[in-house]
Amino acid sequence: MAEITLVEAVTQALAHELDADERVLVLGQDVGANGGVFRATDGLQERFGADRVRDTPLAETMIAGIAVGMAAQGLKPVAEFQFMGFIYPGLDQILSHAARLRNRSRGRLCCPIVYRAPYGGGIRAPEHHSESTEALFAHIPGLRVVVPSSPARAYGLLLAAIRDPDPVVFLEPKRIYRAARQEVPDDGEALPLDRCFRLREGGDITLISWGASLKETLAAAEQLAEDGVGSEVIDPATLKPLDIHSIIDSVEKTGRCLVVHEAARTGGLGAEIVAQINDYAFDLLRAPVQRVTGYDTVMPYYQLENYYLPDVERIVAGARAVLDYSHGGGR
Amino acid sequence: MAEITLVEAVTQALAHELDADERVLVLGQDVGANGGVFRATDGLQERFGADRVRDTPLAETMIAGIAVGMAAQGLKPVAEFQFMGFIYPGLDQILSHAARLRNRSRGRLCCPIVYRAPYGGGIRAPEHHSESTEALFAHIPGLRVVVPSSPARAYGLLLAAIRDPDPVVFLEPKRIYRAARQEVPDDGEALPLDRCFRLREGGDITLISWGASLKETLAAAEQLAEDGVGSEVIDPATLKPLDIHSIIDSVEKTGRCLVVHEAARTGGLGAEIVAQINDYAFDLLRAPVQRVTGYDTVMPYYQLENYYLPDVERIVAGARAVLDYSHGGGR
Amino acid sequence: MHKPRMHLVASFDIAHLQYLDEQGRASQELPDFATPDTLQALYRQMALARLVDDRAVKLQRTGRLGTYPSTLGQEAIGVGTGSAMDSADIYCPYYRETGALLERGVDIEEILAIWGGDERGQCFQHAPEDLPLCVPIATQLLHAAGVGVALKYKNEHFDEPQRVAVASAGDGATSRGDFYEALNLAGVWQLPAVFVINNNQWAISVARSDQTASQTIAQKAVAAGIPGLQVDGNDVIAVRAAVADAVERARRGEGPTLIEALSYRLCDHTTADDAGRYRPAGELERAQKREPLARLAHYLESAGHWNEDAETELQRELAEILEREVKAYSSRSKDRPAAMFEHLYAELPEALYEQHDELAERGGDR
Amino acid sequence: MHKPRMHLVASFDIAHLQYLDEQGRASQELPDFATPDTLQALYRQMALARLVDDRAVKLQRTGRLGTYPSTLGQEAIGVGTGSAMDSADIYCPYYRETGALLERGVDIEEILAIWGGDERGQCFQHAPEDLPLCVPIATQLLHAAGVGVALKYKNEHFDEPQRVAVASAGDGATSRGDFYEALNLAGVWQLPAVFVINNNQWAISVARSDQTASQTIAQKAVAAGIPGLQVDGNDVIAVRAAVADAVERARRGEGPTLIEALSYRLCDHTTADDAGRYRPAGELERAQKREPLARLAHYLESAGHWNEDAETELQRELAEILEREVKAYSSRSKDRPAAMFEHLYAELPEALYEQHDELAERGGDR
Ligand SMILES: Cc1ncc(C[n+]2csc(CCOP(=O)(O)OP(=O)(O)O)c2C)c(N)n1
Ligand SMILES: Cc1ncc(C[n+]2csc(CCOP(=O)(O)OP(=O)(O)O)c2C)c(N)n1
Ligand SMILES: [Mg+2]
Ligand SMILES: [Mg+2]
Repeated sequence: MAEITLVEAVTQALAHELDADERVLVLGQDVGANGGVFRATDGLQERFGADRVRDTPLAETMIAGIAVGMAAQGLKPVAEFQFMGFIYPGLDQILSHAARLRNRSRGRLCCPIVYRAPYGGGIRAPEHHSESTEALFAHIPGLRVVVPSSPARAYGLLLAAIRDPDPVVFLEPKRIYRAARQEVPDDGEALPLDRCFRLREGGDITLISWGASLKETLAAAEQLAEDGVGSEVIDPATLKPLDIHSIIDSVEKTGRCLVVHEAARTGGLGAEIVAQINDYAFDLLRAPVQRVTGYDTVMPYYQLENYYLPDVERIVAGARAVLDYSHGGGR
Repeated sequence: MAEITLVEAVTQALAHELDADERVLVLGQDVGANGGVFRATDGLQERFGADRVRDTPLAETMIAGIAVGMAAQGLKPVAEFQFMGFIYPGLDQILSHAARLRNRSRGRLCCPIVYRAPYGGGIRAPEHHSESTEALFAHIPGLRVVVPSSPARAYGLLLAAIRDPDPVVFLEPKRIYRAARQEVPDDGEALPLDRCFRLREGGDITLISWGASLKETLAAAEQLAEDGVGSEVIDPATLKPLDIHSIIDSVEKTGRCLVVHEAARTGGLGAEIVAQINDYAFDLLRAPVQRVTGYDTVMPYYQLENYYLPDVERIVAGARAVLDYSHGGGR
Repeated sequence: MHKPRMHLVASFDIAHLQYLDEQGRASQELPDFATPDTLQALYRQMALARLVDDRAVKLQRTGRLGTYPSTLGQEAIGVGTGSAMDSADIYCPYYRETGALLERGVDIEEILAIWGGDERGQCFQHAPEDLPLCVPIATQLLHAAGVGVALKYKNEHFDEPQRVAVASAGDGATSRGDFYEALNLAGVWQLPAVFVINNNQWAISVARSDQTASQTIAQKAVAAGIPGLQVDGNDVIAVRAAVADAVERARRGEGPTLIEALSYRLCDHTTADDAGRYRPAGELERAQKREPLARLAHYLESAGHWNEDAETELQRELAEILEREVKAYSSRSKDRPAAMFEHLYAELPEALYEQHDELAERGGDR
Repeated sequence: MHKPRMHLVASFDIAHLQYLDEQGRASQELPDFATPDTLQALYRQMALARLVDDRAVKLQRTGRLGTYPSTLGQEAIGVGTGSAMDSADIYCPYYRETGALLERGVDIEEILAIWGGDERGQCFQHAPEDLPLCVPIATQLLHAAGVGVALKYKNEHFDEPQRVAVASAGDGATSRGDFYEALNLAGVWQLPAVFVINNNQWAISVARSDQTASQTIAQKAVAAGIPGLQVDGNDVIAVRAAVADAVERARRGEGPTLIEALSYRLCDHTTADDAGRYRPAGELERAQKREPLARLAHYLESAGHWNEDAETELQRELAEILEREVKAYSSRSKDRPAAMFEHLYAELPEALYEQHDELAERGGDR
């Protein structure tokens, strides 16, 4: 079996579901003949027809909004926003309608929609092309927010997202779209949307991250291991609803935790994870849970983007600070 | 001097700045002859003219977007969204442009805009009229987010917001628009946008809240006082950037803290406050900082809204849980 | 500089349709559907809408209902639209909709429940595929476009008979990008969709002339390359004829239509509004002369199909229906607090168990 | 049913303007501004834009520039538009703008810096009030409307001479709500604003005909009740004449205009695109025959105002300018990392001191 990249795994999952379920439609800007600007829909229109894989006019509010109407009539739209930076005009329709239709109709209608978007920085892209604002979506009741971090997880989680009866915001870390290859059998096996993935076992510190940042997080874990520090690396993958219990299980063991994310720090999802660890495992913490994140400023144009993104050095330093922490007394 | 309500204090501040600075313009749906659906702009069009106080067509993206162009040309628009639930179509313009223009033009242009919106639930309003999604805005670099909780603070903070050279999202807790009256001299004295307000002193627990929930939080403090518990009540008022140091000062004293907000819990601003207290004062905490918040579901239609909103009972119970917390060991 | 020579590349006409003039006289031969029975039925539904509105406002005034948007004076639009649809078609309503909802079979009790702050009103037991009432202005127009995509797709792929999506909105709504994006998509994808605009001349306090510089709302269709027309929105025959024609064309695969129905809001925007603050003196009185019920009654009377007795009998019958429904509304039990979690997702995620259980406890559910 | 009688309420015509036909022959008397000097200047700017584009693509190919959107084939639109404005007018550009920016006085070095990933390129030293290049499609049209509000207000309240806001966008951009909301506001508030659409027939891979069912983009103005016209976008004289006329009307307080400039994207969408994946065979070749530079050169030659020597001399001069600017670009120092905090707010809030200092340290600033 050939090894495939993350973006190819996305294509494979889309093809699998287009093939399996005629209610599934793919739509977005340039998803047709062009196969998407990242080629995530490459070949799909040719294979399934322009009715199943549709180029839309250039209007994100429209894309977000028609998906609601389509879903209310039993279709399963998989809508692509070309970049996460262009999802915002769709936010009203996602927040006010997609996320609420089931609830406000008391279960009469629902929105089995997947809103996909390439996400994050690090590819020398132009302005507004490097957003990671998952926290905005993770705050919205009624949504699921999913970020895959490997080809296999991209495949399994996207299958699950498409089959899920409720709306899912599926954010694809484009920096690692082609970073690694993996054998991913096209077996239609979905992965659960309510479980964290443990990517590495270790007893000294829990490192939590998702998406592209896991690359640096795993490298940091490797570096820490050279110094004899055992890191447990956890990928929540589904950021909302969050499987906090798997995280707590790990923190129970390590007593120390660092959250790494690319998004701006303030109000990022790291804060919620810190707060929930505090809720459930305060007594077990041997140091405050800390965060290594993007800065609280606008993602810079690409010349400076590597300063913005958490790198191995910052992650190792962050972990060190957690590991070296000792109570100053007080309690 | 007559005592005025919070909404009248808003009007007074708007009138003061319209009078003081010809670059200030008020715009929004129904802000003219109608004086706004809550009468926040009552009488302003008559006094300052339809050129200074403008009814716009019904288009929120437009309202958010033209404010950017107006500000880039040196005006100081104060734009009203009729309810916070209708601000979302404006989010793209606020996030991608208003919050970024200064940075992306390296200081050449800027956006001294105030985006006002009535905010929160509890007034038996129709669907979508009871939103409290301040956390979405508090995550956006380049914005200020301000929530007043009394007539005096509404006046002073709105003056500051209008004078501020950068964009401010100013959220007005409509449940307390007319809940209390206060003497508010029209003296043009602004309040700082970088300081918390301490509304009550106490040594046993720090209660943090903002907007309408402060009403119940203060009532809870009162109730706790009857049992001999001293609560320090803090109103950050400016939620972004957050004056964490005043909060830490209080927590240093009490060692215990509860955050109360009306917004959904997950990814709400409470999480960020918990995380920052952990960052700065972990050793001093005698219990995990806890949260009493709206639930992680859609704000219900009004029959059930009082179940959704944090009430005195839940706040007291939350405070009790923090106060009664004792380490289960582990560390 | 002399004026340059320019070459004409496109031309557009906007036309207006009316059957009954302001005095209730036929201004042209009526369409085939306009039998005495049908016209009486339309009259009945408009009269019922008016009664419901009147009662709803009173219920609000006595604290038994929340904010309510009356359709007073605009009954012909909702009733005309609803009556032009097949029950299998899908309606995507805005919020000012009493007449249309009655036509769609929505219970009066449900309408009252919605405005009484109870999600269960949106269940639409007799219109189970219609979308719930929509408050965020113009957003429902995109839903209608999406429904149109689905209906066309299901017709082509699942051999479903072609159904049509019909949406409504106010004149103010036409200023929003969602309106335009919906029309544009419907045009380029030739969707089976009909967009009906209730041009009641006001968006709360903003007059139609302050909303847009376009001479008509109908001409906004030109931007999307779709047909647009104006109808006399106080003439239920014209509304029904125009909508029925558009629905049939959509059903035949000939694409979408924008219909501007000209009417007037003979009431405050909602019970929370006071139009006295902004409505010019005399305007209401002038508009009252054009209202749709008297107009149709005059026509029916002069044709010998209506009289005082019939009116009395009708009002008696409708009052009875209304009492029954109001009683049903008033005796509804409150929804359980925990219900706010039970339809959030198909299945409650583990992460929400604690919150759900806390709420169930508080509501006495367990 | 027989066809009902309808009453005409509004009519609209869309016209097209051209001065030079595809062979570079005057198809009507040229406007007054079209002196040999002016036409040579326009030609020069188009030629410079083409050189800049060509070099930028090469810089990208060799890793010295990020993604770049060339204006190849569309130079007449930017140059025509820019040359029709006063320097005090305000330009709100989209991203495909080399020609217009050159006209506005933006340095080539600045243009390269923007696409080279350096915010400082947006400083526009010689166009300090123009808005930065705008990437989120159509959003800049609302900024232009807002600028128009301000310019009108400042004229009325601060006695400022009336200036005009000019914005550009692509054909794809006209599908977005922002476009329509901007036009609608400009219409109802009679703003001094001109909206120029570069209809290059493609939005990345989406053909104009899949973008909207409207026969022209110009007719979208009808929805906003404002004038709309089409110009031959490969005829710089027509572009400049139409924009100048619209700008002057706006300056006189006669409101906004929508101008559709018909052209063709003779290149990939950006350096990250491969039009070969979606462009029908032959289309490019056909479009090449209509391109703007050759057309104007032909006209000037046949009128005796251009020849091979002039062309050689021009190319030499422009190449020199380009070398100088590319050198300046290549020798720029990198911005300091901490700069990403220094312009976020007018004054750095205390809450950001720590992060700023950390970054300053990492950047070696302290
Ligand atoms: C997006 C949005 N913005 C604002 C509002 C508040 N609002 C409710 S009704 C209304 C006016 C609507 O006018 P129109 O579209 O003409 O419909 P009408 O109420 O006159 O039938 C406004 C501004 C809203 N519900 N949604
Ligand atoms: C809001 C938004 N959505 C999507 C994109 C990605 N994108 C960049 S250019 C483009 C096509 C634009 O086409 P058009 O408006 O015709 O302008 P052109 O590039 O052809 O000049 C798209 C979809 C974007 N920049 N902004
Ligand atoms: Mg209206
Ligand atoms: Mg284009």
